[in-house]
Amino acid sequence: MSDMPFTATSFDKLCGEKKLMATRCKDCGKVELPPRPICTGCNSQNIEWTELNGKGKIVSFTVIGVGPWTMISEGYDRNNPYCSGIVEVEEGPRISTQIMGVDVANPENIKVGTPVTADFVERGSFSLVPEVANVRKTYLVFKAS
Amino acid sequence: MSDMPFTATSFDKLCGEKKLMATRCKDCGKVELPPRPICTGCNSQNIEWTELNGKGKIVSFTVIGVGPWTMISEGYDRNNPYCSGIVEVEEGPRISTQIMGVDVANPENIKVGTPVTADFVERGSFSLVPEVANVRKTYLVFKAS
Amino acid sequence: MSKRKLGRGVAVAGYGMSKFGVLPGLDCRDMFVDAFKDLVNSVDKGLDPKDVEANYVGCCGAWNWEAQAGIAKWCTDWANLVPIPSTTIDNACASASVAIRNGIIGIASGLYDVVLAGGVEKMTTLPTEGTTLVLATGADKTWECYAGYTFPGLYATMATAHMNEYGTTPEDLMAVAIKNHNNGAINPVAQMPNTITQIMEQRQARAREKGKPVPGWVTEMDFLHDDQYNPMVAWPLRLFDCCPITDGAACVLLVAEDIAKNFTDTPIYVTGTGQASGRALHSRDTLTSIPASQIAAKQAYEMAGVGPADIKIAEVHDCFTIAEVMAISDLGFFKPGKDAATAAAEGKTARDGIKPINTSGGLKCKGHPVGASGAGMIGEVFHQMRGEAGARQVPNMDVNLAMTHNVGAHGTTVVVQIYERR
Amino acid sequence: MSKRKLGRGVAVAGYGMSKFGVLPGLDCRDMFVDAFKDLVNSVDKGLDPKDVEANYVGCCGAWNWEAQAGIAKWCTDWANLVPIPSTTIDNACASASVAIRNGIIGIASGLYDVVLAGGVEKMTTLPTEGTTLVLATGADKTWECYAGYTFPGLYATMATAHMNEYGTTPEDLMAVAIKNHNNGAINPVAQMPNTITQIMEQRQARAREKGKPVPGWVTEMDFLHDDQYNPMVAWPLRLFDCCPITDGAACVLLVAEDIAKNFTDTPIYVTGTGQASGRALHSRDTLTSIPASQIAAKQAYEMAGVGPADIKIAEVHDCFTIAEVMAISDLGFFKPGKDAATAAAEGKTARDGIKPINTSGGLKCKGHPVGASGAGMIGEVFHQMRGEAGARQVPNMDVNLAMTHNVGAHGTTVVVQIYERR
Ligand SMILES: [Zn+2]
Ligand SMILES: [Zn+2]
Repeated sequence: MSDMPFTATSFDKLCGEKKLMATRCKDCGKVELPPRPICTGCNSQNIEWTELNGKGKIVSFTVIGVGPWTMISEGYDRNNPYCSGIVEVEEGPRISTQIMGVDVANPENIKVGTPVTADFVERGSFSLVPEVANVRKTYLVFKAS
Repeated sequence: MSDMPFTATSFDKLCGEKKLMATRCKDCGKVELPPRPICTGCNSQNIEWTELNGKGKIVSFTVIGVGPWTMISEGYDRNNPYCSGIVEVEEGPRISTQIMGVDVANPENIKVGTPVTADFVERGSFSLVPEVANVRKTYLVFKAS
Repeated sequence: MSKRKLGRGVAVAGYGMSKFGVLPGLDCRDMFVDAFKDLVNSVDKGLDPKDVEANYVGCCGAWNWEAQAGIAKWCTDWANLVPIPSTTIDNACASASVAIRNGIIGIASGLYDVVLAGGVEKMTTLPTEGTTLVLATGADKTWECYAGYTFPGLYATMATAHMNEYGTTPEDLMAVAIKNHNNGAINPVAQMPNTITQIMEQRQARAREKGKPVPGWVTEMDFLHDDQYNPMVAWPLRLFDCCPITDGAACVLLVAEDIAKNFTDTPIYVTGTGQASGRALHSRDTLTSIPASQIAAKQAYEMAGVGPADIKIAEVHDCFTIAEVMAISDLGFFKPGKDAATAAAEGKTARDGIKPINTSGGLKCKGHPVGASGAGMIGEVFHQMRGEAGARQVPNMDVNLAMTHNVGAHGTTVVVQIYERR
Repeated sequence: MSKRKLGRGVAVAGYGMSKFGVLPGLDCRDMFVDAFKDLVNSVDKGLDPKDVEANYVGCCGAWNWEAQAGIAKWCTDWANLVPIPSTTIDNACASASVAIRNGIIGIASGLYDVVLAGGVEKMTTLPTEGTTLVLATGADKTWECYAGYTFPGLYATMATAHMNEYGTTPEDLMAVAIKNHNNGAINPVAQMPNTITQIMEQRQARAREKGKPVPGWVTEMDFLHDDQYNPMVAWPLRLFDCCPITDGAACVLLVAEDIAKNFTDTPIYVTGTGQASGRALHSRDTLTSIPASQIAAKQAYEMAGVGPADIKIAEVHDCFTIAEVMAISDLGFFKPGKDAATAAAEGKTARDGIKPINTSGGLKCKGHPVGASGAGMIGEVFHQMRGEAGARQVPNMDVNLAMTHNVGAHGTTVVVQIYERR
């Protein structure tokens, strides 16, 4: 893993192995999720992968009826909406993610601060072009505990 | 027809009626194909539709094996290439077009200056997005006489 | 970084737009030509098209919606302006403002004297799902869209945060829509030229005609709370919190300050311009303001040498109601939180309020052809500053200083510009 | 229009690029970061990223190839340059040059002192048919692509016209490819770092290994006439008349003339810039030259106060061999027709010729990541003018004046720039 570039492709590959990996600046210690090749804290390029414990909490969220194709093809629609939100992981950084296990029929019951844990699902991709849209990959999601 | 805007949509609609229509500047008389809303000769917006006689000649051309989807879906490929070229119509202007009835197996036999006449074919559209690509319309083509 | 000035002054001397709405049969270049013709007619002392030296065109989605890349050069061609340099700019919903800013910079550099700049968008070629997806490509495809995010979803997430942090209510947001519909209702070029009350009455009349049960709404808030007629798009945002899907083009004529009076006696001078970039939503320190708005505004204020209190009116980015709430605090007009959230409900941002915002009806009513919207904003301040806004003209105020604020995507680009009538 | 000067001088102080080639697993922002890192290392006296004030990024197809719009802001973000203004420009294959030109204009206007500008393209995500179609959207979708045209097809139509008008032969075109491969073979950053002879020998060796009949080519021309190994793409253009499909990013550091020496003792000054637009092929008066090239060149020559004879070397747009033939006459280096068509065959455009053209190997060998290519061109002249081109350094010549010529689509945009080392 130490030689994997700090890219979305590497992150996806690691998700495929059910590993939630972030990057960490070896100079200032800042942990970044999504992973980044240059530290936003100190501009260092001295970066390494670091595994996260998968625990976090909801920072904000929404419930969506008309999603992108990658969600439509999973059966989500106006009658079966899903929750997407921003999760802050225990190690510090925040990431956008689908949030499962929450009451999407009653979004007013979903609370900011709810603890969540990482999980992985497999789906098609995001594009209007079928050659791209039909490529399946493993996605990080979070589940309310 | 006099109230049809000087657009590609109008041109397509007229092709659907097997009419090859150009625009003509009422001020300086310049005939434009493709049709245009502003005269390239004198900047006039005083434009009208005018029907062409459908006769022209090849100005230049190529023979293509790997075409856009709109051609692939018609069965054209490396083993069944097609000729596209530029035709100058008798009324003056030039247009890009598929040229049928020429010896695509021996492009060196296709001669600049060959007389051609307008014809119409129906096909799918040009896009990577199926919703757009699958819309069929009538296309202008030219045939070597 | 010290304060920046442009090397040369720039003015807006003309404005044109196509229809904004669902325009079947018109593609990007057709609409751009309509806008260009309208612009030529708007120039008081006349414009010889041969004097135009460059064309900057914003466009977000023609690559997908129309299978046409590099749209600027085809707009230039159809307007019969070849061979002038033509530049296509994609900064999502701020594309036209970035195009216009680059036109301003082009004149300031000494390279051009007369520049056409604006934008165009053809959005209604795909079904809503396709349009939603194309729009979403303006966000971070890899790290936001893969999480299921759409544009309404991203703004909804900011709305949730605003409600959580400041106690903002859905009704605060609805008040923004009501106010903008009040303005749009008297804007003859608006896509939705109706008040919410008028829309309610139309729906009731239609139900009556069809012999269906007539909805018993009394107030606009009744209508806006009706889950059937104002459905949830991305909780907590409903349909009437969102701008419509719009085809359209708009452009401005930019000229060097020293020749502006050759075109009109009342040019509008660009005295400040700012542009900033922002990260994906999850990578920001705040979800209740747009940092790039604050940075771009600071640049524009410093260049113009004025402050928020000096700005008479502003067209701000209201693609969603929550966006206007954040804009009017990010721009310094209202305090973040309750003050900004209740400004519309309290009439402060109405045409006759202390700080009229979106007198055009905003993107919400005027329409939001994403690549063109920034040019449309300048159209409104151009007309207001010249006293040409008709029924929308703000009362009891000399609109000699105005602002446009155009957000790309969910704040990944913001352009703020300040205009002065001398 | 009188001669134009920029309000303020601009210099190139650094250059960086990612790998050019098929780069699986790297998306646009990844490659841009690689180019940016390389650029930072290239600045002799160092660059503090905090000093960069704007980022202009050219890109043609990320909308389709990567489902990501507005790529500039994500490049800015991943290079950790937020919140500087980030502008995405699509002028087809001239996108990077238009981006760089706007960066130059930005500095000339007084708004910026230090600008990052370049381009990026990720082209290998789709099968060839898809890539062909995305590229074609840079032409006139409505009036060229519907006629069956692809990019190779458009240039092939110009080649047919050139052959018809001037008696140009396929062998004249092949000589361009041979010359550019001779240069690319000694360019360590080229996607195809091989001479045609080396490629021939590789193919023969491979056949030998596999126990297949070994092609009996003796000369490079033998190989280039082999229908199997050099198949027709669009008659009369064969595979080796065409540039490869390339992933990659490249960028330059632009700085105001008055601070250039803070970054390097040998900046390259931009003394001329021109940009012009052209119509669809069928709407032009000529098919054997690119009118926009001539117009852009005239602007650049006038601004720089020099003529074709003064230019020591040029990187010109050779997406197809015929493009280089037209470029060297449109730029005034050779007479239209036979003189230009035979220049490569006669060694006039070789590294040791009277007018070395595409010493980098050109798009043909260096690679053509369409949105980034214009930046790559500047990289070559930057290195040649500073005497840093290694084995490719042109002999017996002080390269103190050079040109880049970048064509968007089939001549709908052309940018010509002239650089001086003082
Ligand atoms: Zn660090
Ligand atoms: Zn005329």
